Amino acid sequence: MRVDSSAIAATAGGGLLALPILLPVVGVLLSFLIGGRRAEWIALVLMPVELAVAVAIACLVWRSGEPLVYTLAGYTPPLGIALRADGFSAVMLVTAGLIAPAAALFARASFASPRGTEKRAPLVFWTLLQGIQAALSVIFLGADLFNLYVGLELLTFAAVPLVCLDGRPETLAAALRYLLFALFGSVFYLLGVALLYGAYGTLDIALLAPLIRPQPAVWLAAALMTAGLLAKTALFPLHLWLPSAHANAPAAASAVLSGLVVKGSFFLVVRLWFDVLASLPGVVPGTILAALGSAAILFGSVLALRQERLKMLIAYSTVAQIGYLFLMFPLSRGPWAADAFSGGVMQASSHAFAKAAMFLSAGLIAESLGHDRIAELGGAARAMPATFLALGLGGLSLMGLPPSGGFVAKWLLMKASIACGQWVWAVVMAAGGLLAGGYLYRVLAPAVSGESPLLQKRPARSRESVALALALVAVLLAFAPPGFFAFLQIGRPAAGLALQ
Amino acid sequence: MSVLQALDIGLALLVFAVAAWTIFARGAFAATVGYVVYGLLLSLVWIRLFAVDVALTEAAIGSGVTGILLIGAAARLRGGETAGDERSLSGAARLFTAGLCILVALALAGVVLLLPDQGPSLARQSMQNLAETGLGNPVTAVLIAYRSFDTMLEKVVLVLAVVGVWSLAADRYWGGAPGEARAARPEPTLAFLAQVLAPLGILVGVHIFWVGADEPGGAFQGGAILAAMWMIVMMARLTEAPQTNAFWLRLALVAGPLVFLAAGVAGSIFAGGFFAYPPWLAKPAILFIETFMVLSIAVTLPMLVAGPPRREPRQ
Amino acid sequence: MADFLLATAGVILFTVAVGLVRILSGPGDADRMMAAQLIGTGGIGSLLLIAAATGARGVEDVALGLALLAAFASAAFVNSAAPAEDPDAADGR
Amino acid sequence: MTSATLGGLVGAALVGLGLYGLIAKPQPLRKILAFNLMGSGVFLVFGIVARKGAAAGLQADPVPQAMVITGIVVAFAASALAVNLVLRLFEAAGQATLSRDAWAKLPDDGAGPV
Amino acid sequence: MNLLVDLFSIAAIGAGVFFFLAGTVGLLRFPDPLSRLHALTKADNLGLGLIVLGLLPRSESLLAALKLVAIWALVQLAGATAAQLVGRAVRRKGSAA
Repeated sequence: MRVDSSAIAATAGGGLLALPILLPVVGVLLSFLIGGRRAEWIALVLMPVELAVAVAIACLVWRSGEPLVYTLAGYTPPLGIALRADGFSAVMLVTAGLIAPAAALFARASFASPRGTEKRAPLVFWTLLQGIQAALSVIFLGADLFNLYVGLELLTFAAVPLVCLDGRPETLAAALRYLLFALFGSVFYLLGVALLYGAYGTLDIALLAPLIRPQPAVWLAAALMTAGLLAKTALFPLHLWLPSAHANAPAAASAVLSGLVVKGSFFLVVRLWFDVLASLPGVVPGTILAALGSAAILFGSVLALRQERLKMLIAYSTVAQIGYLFLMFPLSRGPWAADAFSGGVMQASSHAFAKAAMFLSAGLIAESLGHDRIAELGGAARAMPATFLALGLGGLSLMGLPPSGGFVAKWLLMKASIACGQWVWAVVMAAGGLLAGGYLYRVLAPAVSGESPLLQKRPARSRESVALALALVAVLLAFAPPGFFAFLQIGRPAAGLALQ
Repeated sequence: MSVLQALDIGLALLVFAVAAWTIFARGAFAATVGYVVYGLLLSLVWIRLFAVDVALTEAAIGSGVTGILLIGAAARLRGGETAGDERSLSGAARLFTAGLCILVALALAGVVLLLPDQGPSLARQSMQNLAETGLGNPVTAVLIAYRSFDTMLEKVVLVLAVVGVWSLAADRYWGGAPGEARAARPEPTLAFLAQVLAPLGILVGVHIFWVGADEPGGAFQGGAILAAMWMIVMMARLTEAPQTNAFWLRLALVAGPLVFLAAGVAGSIFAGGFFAYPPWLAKPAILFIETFMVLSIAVTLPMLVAGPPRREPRQ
Repeated sequence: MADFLLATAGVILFTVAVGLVRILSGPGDADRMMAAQLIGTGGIGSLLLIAAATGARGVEDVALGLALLAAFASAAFVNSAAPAEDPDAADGR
Repeated sequence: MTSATLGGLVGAALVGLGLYGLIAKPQPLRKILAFNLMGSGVFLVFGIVARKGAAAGLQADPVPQAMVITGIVVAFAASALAVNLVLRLFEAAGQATLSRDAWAKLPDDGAGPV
Repeated sequence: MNLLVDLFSIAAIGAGVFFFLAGTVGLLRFPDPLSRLHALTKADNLGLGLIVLGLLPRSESLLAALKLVAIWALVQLAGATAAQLVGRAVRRKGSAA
């Protein structure tokens, strides 16, 4: 088994790739060390820098048309660890770079520390928010499967405590359930990593991909890693932990958890099947994933229809929207592969923005009305129009109506599934769109009609505009130029290789 | 069959039996004690696999500190778990689960048997690059040089875990010390044990850290032993758990990753890449970083076991 | 000689196993705590013998670590069990 | 049968046992124990991979060994977080159970802190 | 000389194993926890002591020999205190419950 490490060479400007990881790590450590309200300031100062770095990385990838590579510690893989940014990484990095500061701006009102003293919830929130950023950067940029495992664990440890920040027993139970699912996922992922190392002696994705042969160790590793990642992504039927965890967290945390955190493990499923295992026959596993995705779409949407609380409804809609992400897998081989891939990425990104906007809006609604019972939302949109506008625009993306990123995503996926003759996915998507329309109608229709209720407190203009801005990005994604989709193909193995 | 093989098979059966006990034992406490026994047996298995560094880690962390964590939890939960116990899986579901698990185990066993006896390995490359790190123990070189990025991030995981555990505190206790205020009367036997053990343990911990550069051992294992010593001193109530708002405590908790990170960034200036060491400075730099890692581990593990703050902070 | 060392290690492990069967089943938690003690002594003994027979390096340190932690389980047991059962300390919570 | 192969079989069995405990045992503490068993089974698989990679005068490949050491530390941190969550849950609710019904009865209007 | 060392090792280690066996027999036969505890800690510690004694002449360096002795001393300490601690816990509960 010869490993050709000449394939891994650092590219110019590759050093930039370390920054999206190191900056939030510095933020975590300093926030925890210095504490108090300085934790908030550290986060707010670092986030724009991190966004700038993400954009710079995207520009470099765009300019060179090649993935950006960096080898850490001066050792090239397989002995050392590399970081690698392709078009997909860059898009997700920028997505996270936009949503995290939005959640942070929104959270300032809820997680402010008084001068001089340190309070529990703010310190934990600001530290862990940066922890999530660091973890996502590792996941988006990591090129070594074990390094990605550490990133996954980082993500788990940063995300779980956010669920039970208010300490109510049901949130503690939700956090515990989330943690157990996540740990199960990590162990399975790690087991797959062990088998791949045992078979090929390297964990670097670029070195591993050409070595992969369809043999028992690889199939078992693929199955275990996928199952583990699905548990973390909450794909049906491993979604049981998600609704209570996402619906009970503070709004800003829910936005990040539902918008970004589940995308981290999804990103790795894509890495696994599109990069590492690209040479395996992918039809059967792809079809299984898409079948689970379809079940998630229908099941999640139907349950969302039956929820009594707005945040629970939005959480169940996450279960459904995660399902769409997996429809790209059976369409990954053939001339339609590029469309399917673009559709999947578009869905990941647009859902992140839309869902973050919706959770923030739901948070404002719950805060203003003192509850989030759907049956008692009558007329609320008249009292707080901007909030409901954000909710509605986000919903547009979930339904897949134009103009929205969700529309583009679903349209591309539909196009690909029809082109390759797998009609069934198109039918499921259409049904999912209708169901999404149904559950959003349940919320929005009564809200815009009827007497406006008495608000306990008007939502702050600034917080409404954060939610609205996120929703607008989800809409604007509809106008992504063709160059954007070409950008997503940077670093993809050539379609010809995948066909063999 | 040689004696060694017989011993291996016996050991394997014993490990399996104890593992099965921890799963199927009726009481939580019995299961936990089973786990402690299991952890110790695993160290033996690791010795048989010639992974002495891992055996040390397993002995100190996997069996020792985890054992304390779980036994403490089982003792405190006594009676608390029974409320939900009756609601177990139905017989059919349990059978299905068992079938699934047996299937996974069989598939895994089959694949493991199929792995080639002379498998692919990075042992050669690890040895080739060992000289420029100035180390003699290749496992330490992997942890602190070749894959130092993993290790640094893993230290950050520990910091996040502390934040997560502390986040479970009640608001009024934030900044206070963990652990309930107990009667100040220390158990005399325990106090004696702690007084004798702690100095010896500190010696052993530092020794294991120090020889780790060339022999089995290292920052993780040494730090874990030091952590255990701090824990026994706290258990014996010879010293109080520190306040969680103490600056020195926070500094000790983040010192390891922070120094590691600073060295990594310095590497990008002086050695041409993040986390690279200039060859002439490699060994001192590694020992410097490791010293702070030992400190952080020695402080982090007891804090994770001690749990969230439970006392109001003193000013 | 190596075979003799290995065989004795095996015998010790066997006695440990037999002891575990008796102890782990109880009846009381104190009995179960003895299991940790039993495996501590027996495990360290067989560890040393196996190391001497196979020539694995650095095993003394493993045994040293285990010996240091041998009393820990019992200490944790007493520490967490005592306050709840000691009437003097019952109001300490 | 070499010790490495035997170790792998034990690892496989441990993964199966742990998985069973994680799914079938209702009590959270038992789930945590099961998770640890499963984890150590995975580490053993790394261990035999390392042993089979013995070369260059080393009796085992150091890279998987280092990964196991990292993994053990992470698994401990995970256990600590999980155990503390269970204890906190026990303290807050008087019982440490994950069963859905226990929480369904509680009044919940979603008006937790936003 | 080598033969002498081997003979010494075999004798000491053999005796050690005997004590381990005796401890386990005590464990199985004694009726109450306290006497079981007694049998266990006393016999096993003696057994380990003999094994260490048997291995001492085989150790590679003075440091290694020192470590062996330290291991035995630590286990001795652990056994004694653990017996005390657990014993007190048993007594506090009255009978074994």
